Amino acid sequence: MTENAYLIPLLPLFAFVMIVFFMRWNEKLSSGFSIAMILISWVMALVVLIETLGRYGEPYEAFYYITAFNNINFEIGLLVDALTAIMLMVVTTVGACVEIYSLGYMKDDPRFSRFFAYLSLFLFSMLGLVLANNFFMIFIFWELVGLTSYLLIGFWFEKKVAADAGKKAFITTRIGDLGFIVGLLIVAFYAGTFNFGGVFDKVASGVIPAGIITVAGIFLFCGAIGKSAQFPLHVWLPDAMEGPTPVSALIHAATMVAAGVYLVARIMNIFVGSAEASMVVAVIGLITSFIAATIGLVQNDIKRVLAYSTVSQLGYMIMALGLYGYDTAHGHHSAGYVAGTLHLMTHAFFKGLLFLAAGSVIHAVHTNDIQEMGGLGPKMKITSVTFMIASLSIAGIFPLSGFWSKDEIIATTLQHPVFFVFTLLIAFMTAFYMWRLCFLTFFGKPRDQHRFDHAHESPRVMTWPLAFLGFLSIFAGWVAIPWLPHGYSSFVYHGEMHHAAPNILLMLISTIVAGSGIVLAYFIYYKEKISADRLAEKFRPLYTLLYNKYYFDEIYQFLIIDPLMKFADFMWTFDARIIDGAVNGTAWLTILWSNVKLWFDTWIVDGAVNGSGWLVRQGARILRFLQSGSMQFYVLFILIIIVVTGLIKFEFIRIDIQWPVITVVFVLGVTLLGILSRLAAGKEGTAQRLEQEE
Amino acid sequence: MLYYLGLAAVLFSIGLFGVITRRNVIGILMSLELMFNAANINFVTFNKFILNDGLTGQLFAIFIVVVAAAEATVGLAIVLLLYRNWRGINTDNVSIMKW
Amino acid sequence: MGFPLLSSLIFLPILGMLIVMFLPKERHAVIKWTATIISIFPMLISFWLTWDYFFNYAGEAAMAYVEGPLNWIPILNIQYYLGADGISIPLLALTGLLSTVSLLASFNINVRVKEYFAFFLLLEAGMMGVFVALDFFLFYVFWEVMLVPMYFLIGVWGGPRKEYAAIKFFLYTLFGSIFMLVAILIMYFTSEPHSLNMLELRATGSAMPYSLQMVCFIFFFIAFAIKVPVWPFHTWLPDAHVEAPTAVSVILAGVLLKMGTYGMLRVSWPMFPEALRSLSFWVALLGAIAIIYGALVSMAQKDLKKLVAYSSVSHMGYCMLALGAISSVQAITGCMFQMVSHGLITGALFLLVGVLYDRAHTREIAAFGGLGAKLPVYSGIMVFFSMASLGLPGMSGFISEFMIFVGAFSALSKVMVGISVLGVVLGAAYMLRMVQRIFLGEFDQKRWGGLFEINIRETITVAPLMLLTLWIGIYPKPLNDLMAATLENLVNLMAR
Amino acid sequence: MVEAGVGIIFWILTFVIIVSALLVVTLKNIFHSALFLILCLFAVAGIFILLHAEFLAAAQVLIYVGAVSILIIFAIMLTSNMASKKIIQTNQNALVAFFACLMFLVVTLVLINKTGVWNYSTRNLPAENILTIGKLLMTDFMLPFEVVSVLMLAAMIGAIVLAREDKA
Repeated sequence: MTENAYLIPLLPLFAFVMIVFFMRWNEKLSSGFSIAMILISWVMALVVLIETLGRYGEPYEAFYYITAFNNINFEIGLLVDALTAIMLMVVTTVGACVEIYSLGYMKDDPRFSRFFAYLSLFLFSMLGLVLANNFFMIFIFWELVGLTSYLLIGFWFEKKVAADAGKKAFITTRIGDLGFIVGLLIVAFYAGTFNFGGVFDKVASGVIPAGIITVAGIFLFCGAIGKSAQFPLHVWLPDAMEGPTPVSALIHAATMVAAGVYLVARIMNIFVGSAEASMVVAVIGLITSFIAATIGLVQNDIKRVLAYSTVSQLGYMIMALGLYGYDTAHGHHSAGYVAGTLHLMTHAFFKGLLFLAAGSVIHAVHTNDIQEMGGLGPKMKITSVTFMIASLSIAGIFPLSGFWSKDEIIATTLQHPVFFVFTLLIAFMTAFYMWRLCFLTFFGKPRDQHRFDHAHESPRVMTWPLAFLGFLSIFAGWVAIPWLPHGYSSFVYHGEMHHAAPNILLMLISTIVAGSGIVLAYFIYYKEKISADRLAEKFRPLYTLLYNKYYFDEIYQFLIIDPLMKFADFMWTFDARIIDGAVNGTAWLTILWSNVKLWFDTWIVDGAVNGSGWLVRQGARILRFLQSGSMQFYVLFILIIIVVTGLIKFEFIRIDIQWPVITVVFVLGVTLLGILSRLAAGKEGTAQRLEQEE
Repeated sequence: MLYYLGLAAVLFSIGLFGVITRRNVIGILMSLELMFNAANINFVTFNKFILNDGLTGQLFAIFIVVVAAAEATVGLAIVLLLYRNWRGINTDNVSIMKW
Repeated sequence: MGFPLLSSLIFLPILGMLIVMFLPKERHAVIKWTATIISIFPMLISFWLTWDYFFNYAGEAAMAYVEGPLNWIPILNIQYYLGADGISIPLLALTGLLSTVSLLASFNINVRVKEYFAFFLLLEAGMMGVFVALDFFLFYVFWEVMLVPMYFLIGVWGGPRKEYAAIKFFLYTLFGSIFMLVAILIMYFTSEPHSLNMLELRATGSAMPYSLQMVCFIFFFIAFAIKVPVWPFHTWLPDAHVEAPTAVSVILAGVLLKMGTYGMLRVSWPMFPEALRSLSFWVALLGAIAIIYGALVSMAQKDLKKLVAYSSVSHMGYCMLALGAISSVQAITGCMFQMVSHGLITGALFLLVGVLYDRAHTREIAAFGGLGAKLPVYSGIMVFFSMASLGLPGMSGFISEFMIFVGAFSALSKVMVGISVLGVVLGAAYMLRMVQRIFLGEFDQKRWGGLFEINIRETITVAPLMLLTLWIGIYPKPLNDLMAATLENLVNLMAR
Repeated sequence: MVEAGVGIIFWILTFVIIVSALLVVTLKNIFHSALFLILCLFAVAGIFILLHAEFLAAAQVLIYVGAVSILIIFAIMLTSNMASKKIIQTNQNALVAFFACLMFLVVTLVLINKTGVWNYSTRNLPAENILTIGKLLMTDFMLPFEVVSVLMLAAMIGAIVLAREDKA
């Protein structure tokens, strides 16, 4: 099956093509076909996973097409190792769940078919990205997921905010891609290949100077910053929540944003080669995680809270991977790689679930504002239960899957005290804001009676995926239970396998931290022992700062966008006034000069020409009498000329002037003669003719 | 021989004068016949006095006579046509081919 | 030598022009169809040439399909000498395709139909001629022949400021041509025996003293740079593009601009290697400036067509950047790719702008909004080409830009290339702003309720461009193989 | 070199020709002109006989006097009104034309006179004039002869077509 892994992305592409060209008029057919394709992909991904497990994660690489080009290979190929297999599984699982869920969520949308087409296209790009075996291909799919993300965020493009958000997402990630491209250029230039293995060999062999590796690593990481919404480019992700909720679940929580993390994990060899680059990665991850967590504390839009939570968790993973690179570069062993990738997987499941459940709630109450919800738990049993499972999981409560991955990450930071402290703090805040969400939404009294009355449990197509993901949120992390002899860490690893001994004390600490966060939320938002408003009042400046997301958008607007637009306008003015002005000025000068010439021309040069023209006209007025139309007159004329010619030719008359003069005189004379004769009789003839005609 | 040539020249000039001055198309045709005859006289004269052998000049004259006859036929037919169309055969009236 | 295919490329349109001229003036439909059908023949020939070249000649750098040299004006050693190689073949095919497409897009012309189509065919002949001429005199003749119909096409059938635009275009280009003429004359009198054969003159040029090389190079460069147009010679372009009728804009963007870069590759680059070496940095710098500058200026545009026009400046900047990277086959290949892909993409964008303008009679971006709901197919196609224009992978624009970057990175200042990459982001910014303002957001039912969807003829005009854009984007190898040997040879010539 | 008898006849004929030709071109009555034309042509036939062109003289009488003149007279009778003698038969060119023709005549005569040496033939014409002409027509001049006959045919058809009354 592994050798046919290329089919996994191609099936959704097939679905996309079929829908766009043949099925788009039939909603049932297009959605059904799209779901069927992703389910087949899912089964195939499962088989691939099992086969990869059977090989103990031995990488499988296939090349389909290579073209050498000025000593750089461009190729299309597959790379299936354990990381890939797991990512395939994650993407297809969440993808399938989301597509099924969308059957219910998007039911009445006028562009239903198109939605499924976009989803299929996205899944194609994402799966392609995961399977790519070289930088070039990964970049291509990287951009394609960006495109589909753009299309899906702006799916309800009639809403200006949605359209704006789509544009913002695309451009912001593109800024990251800018770095990615430069990184690719550096890689291509110094390594001479795009193939992962080839590049890593070059890095490991020390052919490439260390400084270059650092620069390349940081530039490549820029791509991840953009795509995974890391500081300072994190601003697009919360806005992206304007898209339909299934899209948020699939793209902006579970898969696409994880692509940045996947990229860092995939090119870990480069970071391993440079401690500095790794440190940059880790620090960026930590900053992002902390900022996002603090912002998440005070937001009121349910999806935005989840979005900031996503940013925060992604920062976690990035940090773990960065620390792994840093440690390994210094020769230590570290659990960071395992932790990061494991969290990538578990996070995909529970965050997907959280979004889908949130979507279910929004579907029921038609608002995103948690201040208008409350007490929905009894009315929406499945939704609330699964939501709470996911919240427990993300908070890292034993024994849900989030616990195992989070624990690994915290274990990674043990050797770095600063990181350790912040990590625990973030874990605390995560637990707090997630449960703040839970309590405000599902417990207590309804704060908006009208909306509450309206609420109802979602249809089964929506709840079943929730249940399935809930199941995964509980059990997916169990593969990494440290006591398992052949657990996750013996399967997904980087470099040498390293089996970390379980650290029970650490597990205890992390659980206590998470639990205390939940308890605090419980007191504030359920028991209302501590007034949230009073707290906010007390820390008003901090609250305002957090509530306005550290004013990132405003700062960007003020510092970058406005000056850029002003600059663009200035350039346009410059272009129109100065450069074009120079051209037009030259033209003006030329025209001025030509006006002078024109005067000269009109009165002197043209005067001569016109004068001769005038002469000719006047002459013609006389000469036209010659053209009488009378044959006899012509004959007479000919005769006269013959006679005169004869006279001169045979020297009856001796004229000692040059022949041109003779000719002129002769012609003039004859002409005059003819004219005179015509004039003499012309009137009479004309009169006669007129009579005849009458 | 010069007398013959002189006669031809006179006849030709008269014919020419007629062609130029006659108002009537038939008159012009008649003047043309005069000019043909002048030419014929020349041909025959040269045949008699200059040509070493043969009767080429006379033959030419014969052909000219024949052609003249043909020309007269067609010309007169045209005259008839003109007459029908214009109710007159004066050349002044036929000079529509001018500016 | 078989059938003179290259000559027929030139003379079929001229024949067509004569035929059109003898058609009755009032029979608009007949004229339109005749011109279009006639233009299909050169297109087919150019396709056949591409096909044939690909299979039979692509491996070698030598000229194929050579016709002549026949003595034309022997006293000056001017010859009728045609030939095609890997850099002219793709452009010939592009010209053939775009000519037919734009003729098809000209069916809404209703004034002076006969003259319009006759001029158009003459224009096609001129363009074809430039791409196949191997004699300088011939090259110059075609170069100028093409100006005249262009002048009239803009000046008669153009927009409100057509006279200004037409005159500006004409004079500007003519200004450049004069430099070219002088340079040609220098070349002519330097060569011994006096020759105008471009291929022979390569040896003459490289043997010239350095200072003379510089003079000739700069003269040629000015002539070609105006055509490209390279910043700061670009200001004729927005005016001409905006005022020209749709089909003419397509030809302007799709083919005429390519003649500048083609001229550089064919004439001045391989002829003056020493001068090239000392100036290549500046060429690339102009390119980099054009990329950023064009993108910024087009971000500030309010007129849709002007936006696309300035995006052309930016995109041709990539070509110039690549042309500055003389030691890299990759960059030069990227340049050729960019020429083809820009022809396809920008041509299509102009067609689409024309479609919208025909219906709405305005091109002001701010006037629209939310058209995506009313015109889904049109919006889809437009978004497709916008994405292609901003360099989305899977489409030709990406391949060319990436090749240029990879090549330029290895051959040029890394910082300069790094800054040029900014153009990618800016490109995304202005394209997306445009898409958003026109197709997304609220739909003004009252004002635009009467708009109707893109029709079949218009779809047919853009469909081939779409297919080719995708094809080159997904599988660029054939195009690459087509040009590889020629370009390698060119790079070797430049490195002399 | 002109023999005496022949000389007298020649002068008489010349006189007749010139006078009648002048009358042809000057008479106001076109019918009279036609009559004088016949006279003139007769005299020319006489000249031909003087020049040993007997067959030509005969043809002249037959074709010109017999056919063409009759044709002309017919045409005159068909077209113009003979009674109206008021019609001026010459146009406004007359004066100029007269001088021009006179000059032409002078020039021609002087030219004839000036050409001093004529390359006179020493031999006489063939005795059997008609016989020779017949032979020549059927041998050396076969082609012109045929062409002329075709021309005659064409003229005939043309005349008929032209002169036919339009049915419409």
